[in-house]
Amino acid sequence: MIEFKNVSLTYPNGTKGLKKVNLTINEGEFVVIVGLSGAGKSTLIRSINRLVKPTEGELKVDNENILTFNGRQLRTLRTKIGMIFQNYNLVKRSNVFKNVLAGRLGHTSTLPSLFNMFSNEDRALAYESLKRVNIEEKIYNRADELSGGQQQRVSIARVLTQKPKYILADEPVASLDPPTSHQVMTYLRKINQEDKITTIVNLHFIDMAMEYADRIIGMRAGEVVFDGPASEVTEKTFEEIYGRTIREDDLRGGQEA
Amino acid sequence: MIEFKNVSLTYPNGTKGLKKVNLTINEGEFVVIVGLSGAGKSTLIRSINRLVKPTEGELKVDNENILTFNGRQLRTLRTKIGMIFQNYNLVKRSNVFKNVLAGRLGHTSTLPSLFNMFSNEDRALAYESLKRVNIEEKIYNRADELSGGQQQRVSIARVLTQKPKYILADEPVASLDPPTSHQVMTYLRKINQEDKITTIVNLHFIDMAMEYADRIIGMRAGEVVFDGPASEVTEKTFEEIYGRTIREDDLRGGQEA
Amino acid sequence: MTKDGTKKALGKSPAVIPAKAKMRITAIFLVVLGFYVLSSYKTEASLMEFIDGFENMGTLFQKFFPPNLGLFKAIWPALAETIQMAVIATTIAAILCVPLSLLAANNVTTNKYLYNFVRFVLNILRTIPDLVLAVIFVALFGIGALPGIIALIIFSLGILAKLISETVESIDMNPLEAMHASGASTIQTIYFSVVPQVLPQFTSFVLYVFEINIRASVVLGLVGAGGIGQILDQQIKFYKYPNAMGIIIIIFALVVIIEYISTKIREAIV
Amino acid sequence: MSLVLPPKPKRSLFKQVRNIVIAIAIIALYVWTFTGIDIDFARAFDRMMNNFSRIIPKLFDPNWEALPKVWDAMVETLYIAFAGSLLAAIFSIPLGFLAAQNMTKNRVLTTIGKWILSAIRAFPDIILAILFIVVVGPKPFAGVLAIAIGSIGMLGKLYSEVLESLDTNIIEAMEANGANKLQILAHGIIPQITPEFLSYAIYRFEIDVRASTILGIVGAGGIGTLIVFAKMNRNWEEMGLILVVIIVVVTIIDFISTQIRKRLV
Amino acid sequence: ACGTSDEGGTATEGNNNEETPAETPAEKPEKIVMGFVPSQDSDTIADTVEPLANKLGEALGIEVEGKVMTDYSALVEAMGANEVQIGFIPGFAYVLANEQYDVEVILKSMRYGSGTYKAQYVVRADSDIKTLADLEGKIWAYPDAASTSGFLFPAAQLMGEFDLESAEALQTEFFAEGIAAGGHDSAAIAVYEGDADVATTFDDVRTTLEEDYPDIMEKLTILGHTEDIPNDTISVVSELDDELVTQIKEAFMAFNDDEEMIKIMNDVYNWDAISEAEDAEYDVVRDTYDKLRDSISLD
Ligand SMILES: Nc1ncnc2c1ncn2[C@@H]1O[C@H](COP(=O)(O)OP(=O)(O)OP(=O)(O)O)[C@@H](O)[C@H]1O
Ligand SMILES: Nc1ncnc2c1ncn2[C@@H]1O[C@H](COP(=O)(O)OP(=O)(O)OP(=O)(O)O)[C@@H](O)[C@H]1O
Ligand SMILES: [Mg+2]
Ligand SMILES: [Mg+2]
Repeated sequence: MIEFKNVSLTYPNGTKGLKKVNLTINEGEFVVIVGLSGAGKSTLIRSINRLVKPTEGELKVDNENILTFNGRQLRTLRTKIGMIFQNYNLVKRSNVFKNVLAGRLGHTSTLPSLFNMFSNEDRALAYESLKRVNIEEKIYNRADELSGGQQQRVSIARVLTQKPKYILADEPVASLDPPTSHQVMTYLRKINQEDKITTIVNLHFIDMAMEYADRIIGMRAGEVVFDGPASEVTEKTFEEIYGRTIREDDLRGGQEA
Repeated sequence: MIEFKNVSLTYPNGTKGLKKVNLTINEGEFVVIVGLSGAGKSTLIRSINRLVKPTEGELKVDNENILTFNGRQLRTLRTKIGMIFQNYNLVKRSNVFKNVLAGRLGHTSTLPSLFNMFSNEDRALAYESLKRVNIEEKIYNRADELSGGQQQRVSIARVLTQKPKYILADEPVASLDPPTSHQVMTYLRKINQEDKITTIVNLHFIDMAMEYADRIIGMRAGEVVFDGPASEVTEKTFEEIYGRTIREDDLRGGQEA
Repeated sequence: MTKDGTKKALGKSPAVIPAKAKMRITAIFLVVLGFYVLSSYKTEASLMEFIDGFENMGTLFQKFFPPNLGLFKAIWPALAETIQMAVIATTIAAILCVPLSLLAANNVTTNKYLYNFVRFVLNILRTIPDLVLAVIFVALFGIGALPGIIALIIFSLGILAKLISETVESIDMNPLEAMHASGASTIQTIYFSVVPQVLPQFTSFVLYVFEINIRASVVLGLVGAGGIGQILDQQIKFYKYPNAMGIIIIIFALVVIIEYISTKIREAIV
Repeated sequence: MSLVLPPKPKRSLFKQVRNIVIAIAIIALYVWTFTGIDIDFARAFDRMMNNFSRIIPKLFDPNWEALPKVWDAMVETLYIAFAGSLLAAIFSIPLGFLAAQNMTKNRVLTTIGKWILSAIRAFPDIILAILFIVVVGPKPFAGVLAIAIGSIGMLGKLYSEVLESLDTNIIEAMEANGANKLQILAHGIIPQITPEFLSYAIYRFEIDVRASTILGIVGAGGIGTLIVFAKMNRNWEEMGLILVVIIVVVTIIDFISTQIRKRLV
Repeated sequence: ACGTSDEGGTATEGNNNEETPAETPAEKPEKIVMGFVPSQDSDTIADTVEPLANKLGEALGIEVEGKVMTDYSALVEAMGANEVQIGFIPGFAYVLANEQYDVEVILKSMRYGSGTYKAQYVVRADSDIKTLADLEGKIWAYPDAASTSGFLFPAAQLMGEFDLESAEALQTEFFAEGIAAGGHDSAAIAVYEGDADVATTFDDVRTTLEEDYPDIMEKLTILGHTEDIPNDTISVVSELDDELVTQIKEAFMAFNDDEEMIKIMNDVYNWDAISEAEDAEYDVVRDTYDKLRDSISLD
């Protein structure tokens, strides 16, 4: 369970990334966060594994306030939270298998890992994960030989190898074309259901959000402006999240997104 | 008018980029080409200004077969065709104005242009173009200081400065978020209508295509599989273009997009 | 009306480069040019003399031909020593530069003081001329290969650490973030995401420095630090120019071979 | 539970053989190196402990009286190095283009370009000095020319590498505009390469300032001459001063050039 | 290779600048360049010749520019191209310059009242080397193979004494090993430190080392000396007309009577006088070189 209690985050340059966010995300949920660019989606998600540190409030993961965590505790926290990124964040020049095994680093002691000595269990697990996203035949290809969709699947496999309790995905499909996007979302959903991993995904597209999410959280300027099941999303929700109806916004060319 | 007559293109490595394409694009049309990654959209569009050279057939622009063009003729052809790229292709370290003026290079004699000596008319035109995409206040900013949407608007301004008869846009919005994408598409559409410039745009998203296009051309594996007004697009069209219905495809994870 | 029109048109046609930037560039250009003119004057540059004297160079250059390539066997021991010195020095410098260049990269070392301190030390290292290093180490260790090797190590360390830290600064930081997010330790993160990214550059820089080290041994030879330099110098002093040319050609061959290996290795690991 | 391990990577026989050959070659090189070179470390260490006090403290006790002399030599070196590296910076440009594969599409020409650069780099300073001394006589100008040639070898190589890593999208965009080759060069390529070319030229200038032993050979004074004499006279105090001056001057150059680059880029 | 200097004379004409045929003496050149290569054979190394050049210029009524160079091959080439007209070059360099470019010696320097100096064999005081014959099988450190006193003379002497064919044989058959130490001081230190058993250097290198190695005078002794080596020459290029050469000669000789100049020369170069010299005086160097000439080539 993840609980935000009055969490605010001000970046060193004064930008307010989050403003008094209150949220509770339950075990096994598939939550999609939508919002415009700059709304604070990434900030919210990255607070959970402390890639950024909220400046106020309390953030509890499994009933521990992670804002007080340091060093060792942080590493332990992170091993149980998997993360998927927009740009896949693979090491392009390493092969797929090495990239996937990297998911186990948090569970491996430093010295053996430097000599690529992973246990048989770890290697079997990594291979298993690759199979789950149907990409096992690319195991020894270099990451940069894969298409975008394949790379994102590798990064899902990496997260699976980590055996996390939570998965955070920061715009996992923003760089993909629609069919591939749906493919990736489908895998995420499948894993959420099969392994009961709580999953939080950031998306730009509200329509896609509605297709996959149990629950949708709308953000705007650092605040949560909508929180409810996909079925409750209406035209008005759009307006709340995007500020005004989409069309109108676009036509005012001058504005920056 | 642009006419493809049995145009095929085989890349040196044997990949067939285009297969016997037949098409006629009329003056002033706003055509959107959709298709999966690798369908041959870029190849089609880049044939028109001969960035790639079809290996068979006849390609006529304004009733001249451009496949026979060379050197000087090619430059003249290209001055009347403007092009917009997915990655904007601006000179990042030059300022916005210089980038926009680069659109005039084809109309300028070499020597003066080497010393940045552009005529008053050219400079006025470039400034005018910047204003048309509402970005005149960034005139002396360096291109890399701008956001993606702004950079794409600069590249539209560059094309406008070229005063082309045709505009080709190769996935102009693939790197942008939806609201910004709409903004950019809106500008393109506006220019098409105001200046009567024939415009051909590649897109991944069929929904966006339908919103802006007079006419949609669907491609698949180097072939034109659909050609008609946006209103004629049906579920079946989707299937033709994307190979099968989207949902189904996704579930068969193994397939490549 | 026309007047108005032109005015408007002019008002609408801004300069390509804003006046201020133009002035700045012009100013810098003038300073560089001015200093060049001054330098030319101070160094007694004269194009006429250059053209007049060029024939002399031709005459002299002819004396270097035909190069004596039969000397390979005679110079082999010295050449071998040069290569061995360069191998050892390059290897040690390559090892030492790994931690140093990580410390001197501001994306890996976020502690400003540590970063600046390491940069400062490296800058000083790079400033010391190779000749001075060689002289000092010969004085410290006595003649032989060791002082030469140490001079080369320090000399190459400065260059390598600078080049590699710049490469590290330009890597894709995304994989690092991903590894951090999965709970990997700092060393693991560096090993799994920094190392693969800098490896090709690293190899080509190391080979580049190897080439520099081979050539630097010409200087080292002069101060008793061993190597081919001594022989080359001696051949010149005895007017055995064809021999000198032979040695140069052998060094050239070595440079080309290293360059070839460098491209091959890069192709293999890129 | 039975573990399903992934299949072993399939490596082509060629690559396996190649890797083994490379590995053996490298091991052989190291074995040859370490057996071939004889160094008595214990003795060298011992020696260093003995000599340390003879030399190092003196280096840190520079002979300030020699400052006017050293300073004059430094200034002379600066002029010569500046003129030399500026000439090199300019003349390396065509060579850099010639040796860059994506600029000169002709493989033969590129190879010739690369070989010319390697050949220049193989020429030792002393021979360059001798060649130019007979052209213009023993004066600073000979040093300028020798430094210019010496620097071209390295700058040309670095320039060609910069060119080879150029962003070619922009060139394509300009081609699509109908710009000709010269225009693409002026508007697409030059703005991209200027900062790197500048940095490398300035970097080379620094090298030329500190490594100007060549100047002593041509009788142009310069800091290199003083180093040679300080060495011959075992004048460590003066060597210390020379070092201080070089470090200070190069640091100042570094600072100024950073400022210039910031303003130009 | 060229034979005697006479032959060289006719051969060099083609080499020289065409405009100055040797027969019709040109008018005085506007400027004379004087090059100076301090050799480590002398025990102080000067980095300027300005006072000397100025004084000479005054005496001749022509601008004289002094240049100090660190490499005599460069100086000799510069004289060959008539870019330098007066050269202060060591005996061996003179012999080569004379052979290559017909450069002619006019004067030589006097040190400690003598026009010659010697090279010495330096060994450790506690070693058992008492005669040159004891050197067999030992390690020999010399400054570099182009050093007149550090290599040529001792090598020739040993080759003569022990009947060796070449310098190569000397280094490999007579001695156990020959090390080029890079300098006279380094060669002596190599012996001091035990890296080598004997060093050949100018006489007496130990004085320059006394500051760094206070006990060097006791630790190292001189085993013997070579024959006399003529001092540094003052040589001129063949393009200068005879009249001017005479003037130059006289001007230098006049320095001997000028208190102030003697002091300068002494302070800066350790010379106490300049005396006339003839090419023949350098025959001894020439002969020495001839013995070694072929064994130095690399084929
Ligand atoms: N490191 C940072 N320093 C300062 N401000 C930041 C930083 N990171 C983000 N911001 C600002 O915080 C706000 C929220 O950013 P955030 O990245 O969370 O938005 P987002 O919803 O993820 O947007 P996008 O869709 O573009 O990824 C924005 O105004 C952004 O400019
Ligand atoms: N230069 C090339 N050499 C060889 N094959 C190429 C080249 N460029 C493209 N191809 C191949 O030609 C086919 C069509 O490519 P094209 O780039 O036109 O597709 P696209 O529809 O634009 O795809 P995307 O949406 O990814 O841009 C693909 O199979 C591609 O791999
Ligand atoms: Mg974000
Ligand atoms: Mg494409």
